[in-house]
Amino acid sequence: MKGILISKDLCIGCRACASACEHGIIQIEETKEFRKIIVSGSCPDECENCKDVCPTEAIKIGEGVVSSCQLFGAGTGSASTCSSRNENQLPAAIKLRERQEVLFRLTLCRRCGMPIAPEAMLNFISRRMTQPLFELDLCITCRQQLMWEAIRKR
Amino acid sequence: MMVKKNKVSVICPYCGAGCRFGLIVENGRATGIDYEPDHPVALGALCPKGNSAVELLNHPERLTFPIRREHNGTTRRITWDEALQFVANKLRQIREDFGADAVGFLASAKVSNEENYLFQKLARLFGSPHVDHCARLCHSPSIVALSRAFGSGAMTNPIPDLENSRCILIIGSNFSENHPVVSRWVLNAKDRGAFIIAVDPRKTPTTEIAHIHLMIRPGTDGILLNAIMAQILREGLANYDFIASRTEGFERLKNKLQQFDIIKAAEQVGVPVGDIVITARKYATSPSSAIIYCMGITQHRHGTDYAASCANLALLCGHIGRSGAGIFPLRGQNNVQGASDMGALAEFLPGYVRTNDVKKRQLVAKLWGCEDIPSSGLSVTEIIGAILDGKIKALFVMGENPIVSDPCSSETEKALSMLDLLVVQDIFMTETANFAHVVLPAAMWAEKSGSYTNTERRVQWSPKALNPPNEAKSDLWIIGNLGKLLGLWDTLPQPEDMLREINQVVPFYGGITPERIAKSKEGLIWPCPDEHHPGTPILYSEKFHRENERATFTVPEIDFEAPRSFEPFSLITGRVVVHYNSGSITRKLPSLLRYTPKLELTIHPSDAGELGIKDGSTVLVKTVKGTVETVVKVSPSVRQGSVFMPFHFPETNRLTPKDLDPMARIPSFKDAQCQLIRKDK
Amino acid sequence: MKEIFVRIDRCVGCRSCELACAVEHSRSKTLFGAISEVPRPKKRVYVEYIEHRKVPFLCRHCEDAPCVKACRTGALSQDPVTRIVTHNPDRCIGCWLCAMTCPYGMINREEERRIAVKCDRCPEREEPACVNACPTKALVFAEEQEFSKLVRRETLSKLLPGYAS
Amino acid sequence: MQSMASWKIFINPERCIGCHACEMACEQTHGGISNIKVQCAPVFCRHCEVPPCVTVCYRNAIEMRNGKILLIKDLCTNCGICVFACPFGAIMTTTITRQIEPGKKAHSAVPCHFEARSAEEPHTEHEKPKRSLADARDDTPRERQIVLVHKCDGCLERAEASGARPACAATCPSGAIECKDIAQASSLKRIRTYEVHLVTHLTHREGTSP
Repeated sequence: MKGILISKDLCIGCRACASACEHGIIQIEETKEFRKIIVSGSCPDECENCKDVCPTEAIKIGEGVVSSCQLFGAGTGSASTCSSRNENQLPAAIKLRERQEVLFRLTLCRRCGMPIAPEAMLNFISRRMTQPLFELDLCITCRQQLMWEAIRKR
Repeated sequence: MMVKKNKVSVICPYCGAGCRFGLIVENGRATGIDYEPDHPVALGALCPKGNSAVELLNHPERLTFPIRREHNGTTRRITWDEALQFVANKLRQIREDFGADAVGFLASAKVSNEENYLFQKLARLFGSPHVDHCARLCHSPSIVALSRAFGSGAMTNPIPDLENSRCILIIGSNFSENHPVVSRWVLNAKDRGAFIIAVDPRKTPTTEIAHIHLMIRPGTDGILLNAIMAQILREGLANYDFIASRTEGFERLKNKLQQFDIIKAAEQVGVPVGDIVITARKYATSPSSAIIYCMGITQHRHGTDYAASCANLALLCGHIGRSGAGIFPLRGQNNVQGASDMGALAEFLPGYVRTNDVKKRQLVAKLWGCEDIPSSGLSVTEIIGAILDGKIKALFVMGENPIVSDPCSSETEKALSMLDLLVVQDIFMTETANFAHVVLPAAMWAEKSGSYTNTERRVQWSPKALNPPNEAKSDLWIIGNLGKLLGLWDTLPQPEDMLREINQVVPFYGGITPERIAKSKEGLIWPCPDEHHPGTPILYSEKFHRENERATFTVPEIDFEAPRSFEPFSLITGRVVVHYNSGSITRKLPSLLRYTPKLELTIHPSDAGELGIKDGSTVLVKTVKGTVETVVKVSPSVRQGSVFMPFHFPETNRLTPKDLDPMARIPSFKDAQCQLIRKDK
Repeated sequence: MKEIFVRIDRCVGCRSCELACAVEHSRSKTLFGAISEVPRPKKRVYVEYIEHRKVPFLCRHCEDAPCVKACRTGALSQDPVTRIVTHNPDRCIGCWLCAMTCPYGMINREEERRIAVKCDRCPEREEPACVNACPTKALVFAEEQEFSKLVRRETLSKLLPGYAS
Repeated sequence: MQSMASWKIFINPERCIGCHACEMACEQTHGGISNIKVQCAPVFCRHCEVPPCVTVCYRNAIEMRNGKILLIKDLCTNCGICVFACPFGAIMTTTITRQIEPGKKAHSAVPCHFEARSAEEPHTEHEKPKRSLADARDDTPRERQIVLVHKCDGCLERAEASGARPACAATCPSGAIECKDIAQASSLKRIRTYEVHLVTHLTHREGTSP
């Protein structure tokens, strides 16, 4: 049986894998301040849905005990995976199919204070945009409200 | 499998605007809506209620077979034969024991003209004078006041004509929520430079459209209208040519208004004097002004006088009988105009023939092949009183829900449980149907053909799009068969035949033949006396429909100068956009219910602060008629000293008083005094 | 601050302003160069023929500009001193909220780049190109007082011929 | 009939009466999920011509066709990246519940039956207690919740089938949502400016005797 390994450096916490996983192996737990991606259990053989959908190629599927350097490679922008950095850090070697958690602090809306998305995700978006057109730290509801508030007179 | 898909153009079943839309039917099931941009009323637009039509047609809780309730309260399914036979036998027996007077009939503003016509014919041939319907609860004062002043009690101009108006006075109407399609034409007029004045004790989406909003004290509409008229006279802005050439009775009104003190009136009404002056000047001086009014005017103890004041104001300035100038009493249901035209009212026969006018009455009787017709009967609210007095023993209700729609529900409930026979003919198991001895499942509007008259007097044909579910039958079939069993007629009538009979009986429907309106998408606007008449969109352009062809000013008997004060709170009832009347339909549709799921009482923040209640807390609302528990919404949209409750929920009309307007016999839904008691958990 | 004033009664509808505007906003800045340019230079002033009258329309550079308020990406910005509303094509995403909110219909669409295009009052010139090109002096680039003075003098000359000249 | 690509959706917030008819109509045309949210006035996709959402999508699941920005459901992974790239909040998210069906290919299509949980994302999503850790440890939970990303498609199907306006524009009772060509609409506005403001100015100037 295979298991999933998520690179904590590459993952941006977008939830695409969780909605792609039909077996309930990747779960999302969300509170007001944090988003936690939880991986537990084993994958059926051919399924690579989560790996396919990941925008940052942060998911590897393998078997047995592996070192994360082995899976992601030491020099591929995720070199820091091998050196310990913070609590969000992978151990040097991990037994696949074991429970893993990736924790993200959510950026809060500057207008209403509601959570928006993980900072890593917003950074990823601003990197992909050709130039920063607007500030991303607004929640969807506030963006919707701001769209009309400026225009509507009454 | 081949999918049989076709589109049938039907009339919207909700408000009186009479929008048309295409219902897409696949394999006998409604699946979608197609908008019809070429329809004149709304250019194909539909409000959220209209958009819920498909959900309504496919509703799983529809009544699909006749139900009989036994003495011990259990219900069982019965056959149509059994149900109709039982009703007919019981009605006959009650007629023998107590006389035909002991049976009341409630018609419906939701069913077609043909069905209403046949229903009141059944009641009157059966011998009972007591036939009425819920127009009594919304616009009976308009019918009384406007027909007294002009000769006809209907809207004078079509809705799209509002666009041509240069000044629109909206008084006691919240059309943005109740007739959303009207707002397009008012906004168009505004874009063309019209001045919009709204008079409402609440801030609503309608008052947001207006240039000025007169936030009056509830129940002071009459004083305000008189103050406007007094100001017009004082400034000499009245249209004296029009008054001289086309009206009568002006002197009396003038004498009455001469002593009117505007400063004092402004204080009583609770608006600045300047606003009244601006309103008077704008209304009188614009080339064409319109008045839109609604239940904020009519549902009062003196509703008829208020409606008459609206008519006086229009006559004073000559703003009637032209494009963009007229009176727009917006009607609430898709066929409330038609049901009134068809004589489903206690004092009128079809074509507004007064029941106490013996000569004219006998002409109708001759057409029906009988000798005489019973004279004037009791109104909706009076029928309930008569049941409590033991005078009425049986009630036949077609598509109405009096427990929720009538004032003082506890009395209505008590009355209905006293009846020997209550027959309810409806599409859902309503609050009223729960009391019925026999419940008859009816077809919805798209499941039968018939004509509907909208608020503009536009008679439109709505063809049958699909079959009713299971054993449900069209109202015409039910009444027709019941009439047969009662021995009133021999054949089961078809909608087309019925309309041909209406052409004969009602003069202003004379040219509205089934062939003509079935062909035309736009329908015909009555009066349309003969086959070649194109219809009359604008009334009174040459003459008024009275005997001397002149309009008359009516001077109210009472003095508006002393408004009633309601301490501590005056209770206003009204509507919200996603619900419809007694809510028996809309409270069953989840897609609408999610916007306004439950009853809420709106209160002004400073009143709430005084009582120590906040948004979302529960209060007890207490009036002389009852006590109701509700959730509070704190919002500055109401005036200090008044609270608002929508009447789509059964709780609201447990509170409303039963005082009737002396002329139109409308209950004063909007004149209630209430107390709030904080309920802490 | 100088404004462009319009004397409608003087406009003969020759469309010189439209042409001059398009040329000014071309790369070559010459008429012949502008014609062959791709994308074709767009005009930012419009002459409408209404009821036999010819009326030139220019961006008013409103004081409380609704287009600037509506723009969510910062493509439209207003100079706090000169009140001139400028459009940055790099930031424009073509959402048309500005065109939707402009009460005078002065924002148009550039087909090729699919973004908004509007008057920038010729930042490289002393006097805007349209004013310069107007043969009848229907467009006047002047201070408000100057323009009032001009109108007064004109009225006077109408009343008392020969006085003002 | 105007060609599809030329018209843009114009919304006049002053005309909006907040009746939610557009939401209802959208829901009906799009199988139970509304792509419109009324916040003061209706908010939905502006169909930008240089769209940031298309730029950020890493799977090319958003494309421009006939002047309309379409989300291709087969390619969409519900990652929500486009949601935050939209300056208007016009790409909506709705939490839906899907059955876990082992062996079925993932993200193949949007399920034909789902339960719309809440239109008010993401506010309510965070308030709702999520599945607890104990549940997550459970090997195969019976159903899972997905945050579905969806957006307005300009009723392209309707337009291609019959040339009709989008359902929201067709249903709007007050005429707040309209489809107009930009050049045409601007020209009409200029004419209106003349009619409303300049005519009075002209007649005033010519009519007064100084």
